[in-house]
Amino acid sequence: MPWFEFIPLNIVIGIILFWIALGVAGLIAPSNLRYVTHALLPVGAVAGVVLAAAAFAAMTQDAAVRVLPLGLPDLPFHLRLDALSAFFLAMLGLASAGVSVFYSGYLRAGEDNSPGLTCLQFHLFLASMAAIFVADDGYLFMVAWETMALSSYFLVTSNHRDAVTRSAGFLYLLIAHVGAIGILLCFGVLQGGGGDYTFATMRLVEPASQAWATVAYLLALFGFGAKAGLLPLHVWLPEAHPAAPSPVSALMSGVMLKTAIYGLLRVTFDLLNAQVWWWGVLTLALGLVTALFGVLFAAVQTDMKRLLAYSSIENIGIVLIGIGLAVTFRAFDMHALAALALVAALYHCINHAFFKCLLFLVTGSVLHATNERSLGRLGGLIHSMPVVAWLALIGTLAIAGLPPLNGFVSEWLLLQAFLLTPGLPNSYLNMLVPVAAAALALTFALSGYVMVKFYGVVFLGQPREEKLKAAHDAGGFERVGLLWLAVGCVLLGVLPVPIILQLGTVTTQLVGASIGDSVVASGWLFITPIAPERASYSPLIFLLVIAAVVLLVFLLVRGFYHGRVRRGAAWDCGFPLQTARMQDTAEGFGQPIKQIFELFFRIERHVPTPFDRAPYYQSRTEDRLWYWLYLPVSRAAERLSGWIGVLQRGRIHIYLIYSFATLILLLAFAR
Amino acid sequence: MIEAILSQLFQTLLAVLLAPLMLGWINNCRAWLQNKSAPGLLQPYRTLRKLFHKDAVLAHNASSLFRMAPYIIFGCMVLAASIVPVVETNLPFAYAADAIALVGVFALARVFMALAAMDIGTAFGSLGARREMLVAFLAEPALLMVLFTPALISQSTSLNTMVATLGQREFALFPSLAYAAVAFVMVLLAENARIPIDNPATHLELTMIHEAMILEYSARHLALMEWAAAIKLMIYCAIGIALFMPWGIVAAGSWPLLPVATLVLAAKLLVAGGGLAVLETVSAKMRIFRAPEFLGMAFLLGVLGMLTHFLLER
Amino acid sequence: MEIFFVLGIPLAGGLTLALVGNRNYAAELNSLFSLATFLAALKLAVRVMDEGPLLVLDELFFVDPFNVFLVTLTAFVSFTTTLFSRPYMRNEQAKGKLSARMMQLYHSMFQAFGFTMLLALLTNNIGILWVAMEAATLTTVLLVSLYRTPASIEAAWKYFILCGVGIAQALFGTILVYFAAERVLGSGGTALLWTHLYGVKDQLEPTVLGLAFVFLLVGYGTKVGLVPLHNWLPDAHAEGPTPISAVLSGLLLNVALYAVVRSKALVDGALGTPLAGNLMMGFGLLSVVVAAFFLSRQKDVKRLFAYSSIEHMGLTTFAFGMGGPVATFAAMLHMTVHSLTKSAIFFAVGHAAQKTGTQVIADIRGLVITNPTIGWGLLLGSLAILGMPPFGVFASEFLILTTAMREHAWATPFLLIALGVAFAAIFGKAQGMVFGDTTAQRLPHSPALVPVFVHLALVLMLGLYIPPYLAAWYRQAAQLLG
Amino acid sequence: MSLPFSAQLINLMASLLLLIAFAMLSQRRILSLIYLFAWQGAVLSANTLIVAWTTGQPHLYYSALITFALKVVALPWLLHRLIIRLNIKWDVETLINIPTTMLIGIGLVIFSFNLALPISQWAETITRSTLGIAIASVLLSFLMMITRRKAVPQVIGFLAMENGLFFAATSTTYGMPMVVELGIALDVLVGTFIFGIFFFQIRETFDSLDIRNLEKLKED
Repeated sequence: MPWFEFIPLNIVIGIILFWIALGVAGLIAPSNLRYVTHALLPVGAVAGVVLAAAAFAAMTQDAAVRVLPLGLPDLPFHLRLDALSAFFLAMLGLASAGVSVFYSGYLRAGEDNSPGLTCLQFHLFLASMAAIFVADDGYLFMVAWETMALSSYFLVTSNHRDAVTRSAGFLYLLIAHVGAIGILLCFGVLQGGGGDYTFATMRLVEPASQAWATVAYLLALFGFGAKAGLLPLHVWLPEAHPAAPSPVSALMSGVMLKTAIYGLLRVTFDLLNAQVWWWGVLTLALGLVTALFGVLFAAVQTDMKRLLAYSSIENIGIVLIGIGLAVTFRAFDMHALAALALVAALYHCINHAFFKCLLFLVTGSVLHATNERSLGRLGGLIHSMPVVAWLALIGTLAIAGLPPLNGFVSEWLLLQAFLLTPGLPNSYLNMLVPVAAAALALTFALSGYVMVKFYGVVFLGQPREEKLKAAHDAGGFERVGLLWLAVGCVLLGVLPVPIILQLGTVTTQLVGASIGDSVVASGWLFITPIAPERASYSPLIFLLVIAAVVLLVFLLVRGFYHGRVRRGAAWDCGFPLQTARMQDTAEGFGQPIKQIFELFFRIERHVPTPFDRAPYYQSRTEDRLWYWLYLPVSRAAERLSGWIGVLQRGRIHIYLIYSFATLILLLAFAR
Repeated sequence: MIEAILSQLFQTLLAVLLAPLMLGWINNCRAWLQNKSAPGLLQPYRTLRKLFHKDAVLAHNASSLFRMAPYIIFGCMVLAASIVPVVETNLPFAYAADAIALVGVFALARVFMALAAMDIGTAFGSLGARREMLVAFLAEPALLMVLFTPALISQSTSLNTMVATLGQREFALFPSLAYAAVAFVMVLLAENARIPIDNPATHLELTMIHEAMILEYSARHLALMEWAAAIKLMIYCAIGIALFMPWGIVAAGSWPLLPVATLVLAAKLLVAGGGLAVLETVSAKMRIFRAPEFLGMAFLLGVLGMLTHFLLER
Repeated sequence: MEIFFVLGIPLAGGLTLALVGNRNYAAELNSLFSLATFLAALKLAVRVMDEGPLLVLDELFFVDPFNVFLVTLTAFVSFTTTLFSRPYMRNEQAKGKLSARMMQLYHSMFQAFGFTMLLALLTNNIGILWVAMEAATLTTVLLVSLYRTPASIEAAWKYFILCGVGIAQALFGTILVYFAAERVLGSGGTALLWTHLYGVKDQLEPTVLGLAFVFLLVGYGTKVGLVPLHNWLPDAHAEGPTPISAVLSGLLLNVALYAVVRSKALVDGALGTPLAGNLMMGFGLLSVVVAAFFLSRQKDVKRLFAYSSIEHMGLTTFAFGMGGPVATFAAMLHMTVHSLTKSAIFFAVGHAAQKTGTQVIADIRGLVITNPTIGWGLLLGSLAILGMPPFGVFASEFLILTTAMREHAWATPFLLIALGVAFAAIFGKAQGMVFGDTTAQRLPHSPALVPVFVHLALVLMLGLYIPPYLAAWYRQAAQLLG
Repeated sequence: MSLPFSAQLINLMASLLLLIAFAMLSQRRILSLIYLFAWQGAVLSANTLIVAWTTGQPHLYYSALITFALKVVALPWLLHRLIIRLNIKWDVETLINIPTTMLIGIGLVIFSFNLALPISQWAETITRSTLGIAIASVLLSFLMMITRRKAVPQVIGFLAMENGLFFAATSTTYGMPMVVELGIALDVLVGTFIFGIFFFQIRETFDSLDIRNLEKLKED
């Protein structure tokens, strides 16, 4: 093979190297802001688009392989670009393009690190994620994986003067590293032996036994779950995302979490030569718990970025539900259904990439305009920053899973997959399904609640602080970035069929079936997963009808009556003064959820008594798992190290006794 | 093709135009039951007309979202009206959205209403919005569960197929459907701001939900809101009818049968309206935090319906 | 021929510096000698790689891929250490911590120490090996107590006694080996020569060699710092001058481990049972776990990284214990990257401690603000030593863990826990030192940290690309060890 | 049984060695410790001489000479001067009281004999039976180091251990090659010098040679 062919894989490699080069270029003039924001970042965005294009091209071709003369001597870097990688690469490219452009408008001088350093870390982050998607051996995968963790860690802690940020970064990297070791051990089980860690070999190797296969799967679930924020390994997520600069949180939440999904899919459906139905059930259950947990905690947050972080946990849970269904279906050889569930999961991945990036970027703009992250001090921004507000509305509706936007498509597909489970030959599963479906439906409804809270409190109503009136709208670059993602949300929502067709190649690769043909059965306008009479949904018609009606009604009203408007004071219900502080707050929105789902939360309230000199109300809502799992573990470690410390009491006699005893024991043992 | 479009238009317009009448009928029934003098069947129409003529008064703080919301909500309801097989199945639009999408439409409308309510930034608007969402996040999954039971029976989520299978089948008892029906009624009451969840006739802000949200609306905006609400109620009744007493719904384009179908529908609606009025008369409004329990019950019944389906009917 | 330069130069250096070590050009002279040694070592390595193992001076010395790579590593690290120690020790002297005579002692002993280690590596005679190892202790013990502070004297005393006693056991082991070999090879010199011993290893009496290995393991294991024989190590590292901590961690432990591994290869041949391997795995695992838990309670920077050395030596020992081409390869790679990284860290730590005037972790804050090069050096070094890719330490840990998972799955939970705890401990503390706000002013001149970044660059390279030359080297060595 | 006379002599030496080891273990006075150490050296070199004479290996004569020079003359003299200079003649009571130490010692002797048994049977030097004693004396001096509180006795214990090793070397293998012997001797000499230096350092820093001062560095 000639050194360079013009095939997608080579282009992808080129982009990876190019991103690294951009990062290094940032170090040439580390403190020159314009150089970074007006030259490097936009170019990086273009590279992202190219990457996406190459990936789309690759989805239809069959897998390409390439070996680089790097890595371990017996294990040079193997790269492979197949449909699955291509799909995730496309997601990365498209999302990162928007984020990069936004970042070039967002980056300020004097904040955090020097622009050049940030540029380096940012592009390393992008490159490592791309590398993960094309890695075809355990070593390269792990290298890229940890590089991603490391670069994102540096981005998270870019404001390291703040102690909270530091501890967040620490927690993040710690959990990431432990998870990585889990993945590494998983590869240890899957390997071909004799230092052969190529995925090609892993595909061929039969697991030693059912037990070993299960070990491998559980290790993978643990390792990738730690990165994805799967319960109970989610604690780093709501800490790290708010700490990071918004574009970084956007990428971490929108794309980085998906690398974990990618890895799980890769191991489960591609590398691991075993299928056990209860793996799927386990994943499904974990996914459900995660989703519900995430959305409930999102509902009670008072910090907008934390809220979005928890909502990310929820969405990851939803994706895992899809994967769990797929695994179960495949274990029962129901490939078409597995394909459907998988499509739902993948579609939700890319949806989440778009609307979560969009919303995190929005929080970035709001943050820059107001220096406020706390929902309790925002409000009424739709007046001062209309562009951001309207683009945010799209993201909000999308993430709330409302038709005709993209969030709804994946939810719809997932519910369809659920409604088809009665086909399963296992009656217990059939019993579980309604409950699972119910929980899922509840999650969707709650996410609507959360998003109304988010948007309403941030953008609507009256400004809760005086300074908010002075908030400026986003700048040019930022607008472009937001617009790019918003358009993505709309297109994904309105024209899902082409993408689902594309996904066909992925599902064929993973579960040997695709719903492509049945989808196109009744034209590109309708999604019909199985058959038109079973279920069909056409977002485009949906949108058109509503639009037409709205237009018609508008014209009729204007025509027959009039469009006269007078402005007046709001109806005060007889209360003489109504201040902005009297609006319903984020706290207030959370309160009913707290009341109803009390057992999920660990709530510390201080309610003033009538006799308080200085009465105040305070309510802290915390994660029970932190107290049930993490603190005990860390305490146990401390206690253990305390005991071990006794070994070293500084007395040389004792030390001599150690050596002596060791010698005697070994001698006795060796005879 | 033309026929299909025509029949679609016919049903949609029927639903949209008859909705206020249905409201009027319910109000009348309730008035009679409560020994009040009835306002007359056409009162809702008069109200709408009056409202359309007035000048709109907007709060100083109202954004364009506030002004758009009524149109969008109305649009959603019209779409819903054209999806649900009120008198006819196999309507062209019906393929654009199935049962799940229908729930989606209602959710869309609700979210916009809540957002609009929060837009002004008065205490009561946002309070109403919160309560509405509180009711919603329980009612919505409950409705989904209700719809899933027939969906599982008919192996399909498209309303057409559901109604068709349920309608054409020889008379058989579906215990699961019974659960679903009860749950559905509860959801209907909650979603349409009826007693015991909300009181459409109240004028005490603190107890309002729906009224609190549209407190700031006036004139044509208010009219559209009210009308949309009426359509929603109508559609809900229609869904209930279509699912639980689906006899007499005809396939699209069969014009000769259409009048019959319409009459049947009218009869059913009368019954349903009466029933609603009775329910609202005999029961009292609950405290807001009893609502979750009420809807949780509905949710539970929905799930039970599905379970019983798996247990007994397969 | 090169061999004489490799051994002769440091010896000569030691003697010369013993005379002129107090002059102010002594530091440069020191670096010069080390550089020369390093070049000679390179030359030697090239020759060995081309011509294969060679024996010189009627078999007194022999060079094969295994020891020549350690020789080169040793020569290289001691060279970079001299570069680091030049400004460092000067500052110490300027602070009045050290007198001119001390500097004299330091310089000559540094060279002598280098000589002993090279001798230990190059000699073919297990007796000489022992002598050299003991001499290595003797040369460093006075350096550990260089500052004459109570703590440093105590540390040196412990170092001396514990290592002395340990080494004594090693001598017994050596005697037993000789005793067993004599039967086969007849009395006289040859019975102590690795080359001959390997030739007849399967004829040696198993019971004797079993005992011999126990003594050798306990003996040299003490110097490797295997738990529970490790107690001298943290004290000596913490209290001695930083360049010494660097070479102790980076080199001496390697050399001791080299002795253990050689003996293992011999004993395996004789016993035919995995006794030696199991013992090493056991000790290695114990060291990793215990050290990890010690890490989390450290308050002194140098102590912290001393324990991390114990942990990594444990990991390497474990890998050697597992045996097999992959694990052995990994173990040798780990030796290399560990000594490079750890010495780099000690350089950075040394400067940091010198700048802030304290070794207490809690008192060091915000290095990246006051002193970016030191800060980043320390942070990257810590991340590297924690096995974060793309640094080389990860490469070896990857191979070790995956192999362990495949062949000794029972050990992996311990490794998982230990590595997790170690990460939490070291990284938490390093982050605290490097990041954060600080009241300290930005220091006028940040030291030239060439050695630190050279080492880190090498480690980084080893993570992404191992030159075929080096790889072949490792492979041959791995073959040698069976 | 009838062993050749020389072998009997060697065994006698061996038992003497062991006896001295026990004596050192039980000895509290530093001065007499040094004398005992010197005696041990003497026995050692005598033993080496006997072995040399019986086996007629020339280099053993040298090593006997070295041993005598080093362990009977040089080191004791050095230590003697040291303790005179530092004027410490008494060791305070040991860590574990003497009888217990003795019991442990006896246990060690039994252990090491068992350890040596298989090997001795396999070996065919005339001195094979002494290996056990060699191991025993090494372990005993180890025990002595453990039980002593002052620096000097610890060092003496260390040197005694060296003697045990040397004994093992000569008795089991007719001695190591000359190079090694010399190297070892050199190490021991230098080591003792360094110990001397340390005594002064410790003394001037803590103005006492009590090791209890050297217990500051620890995990707390």
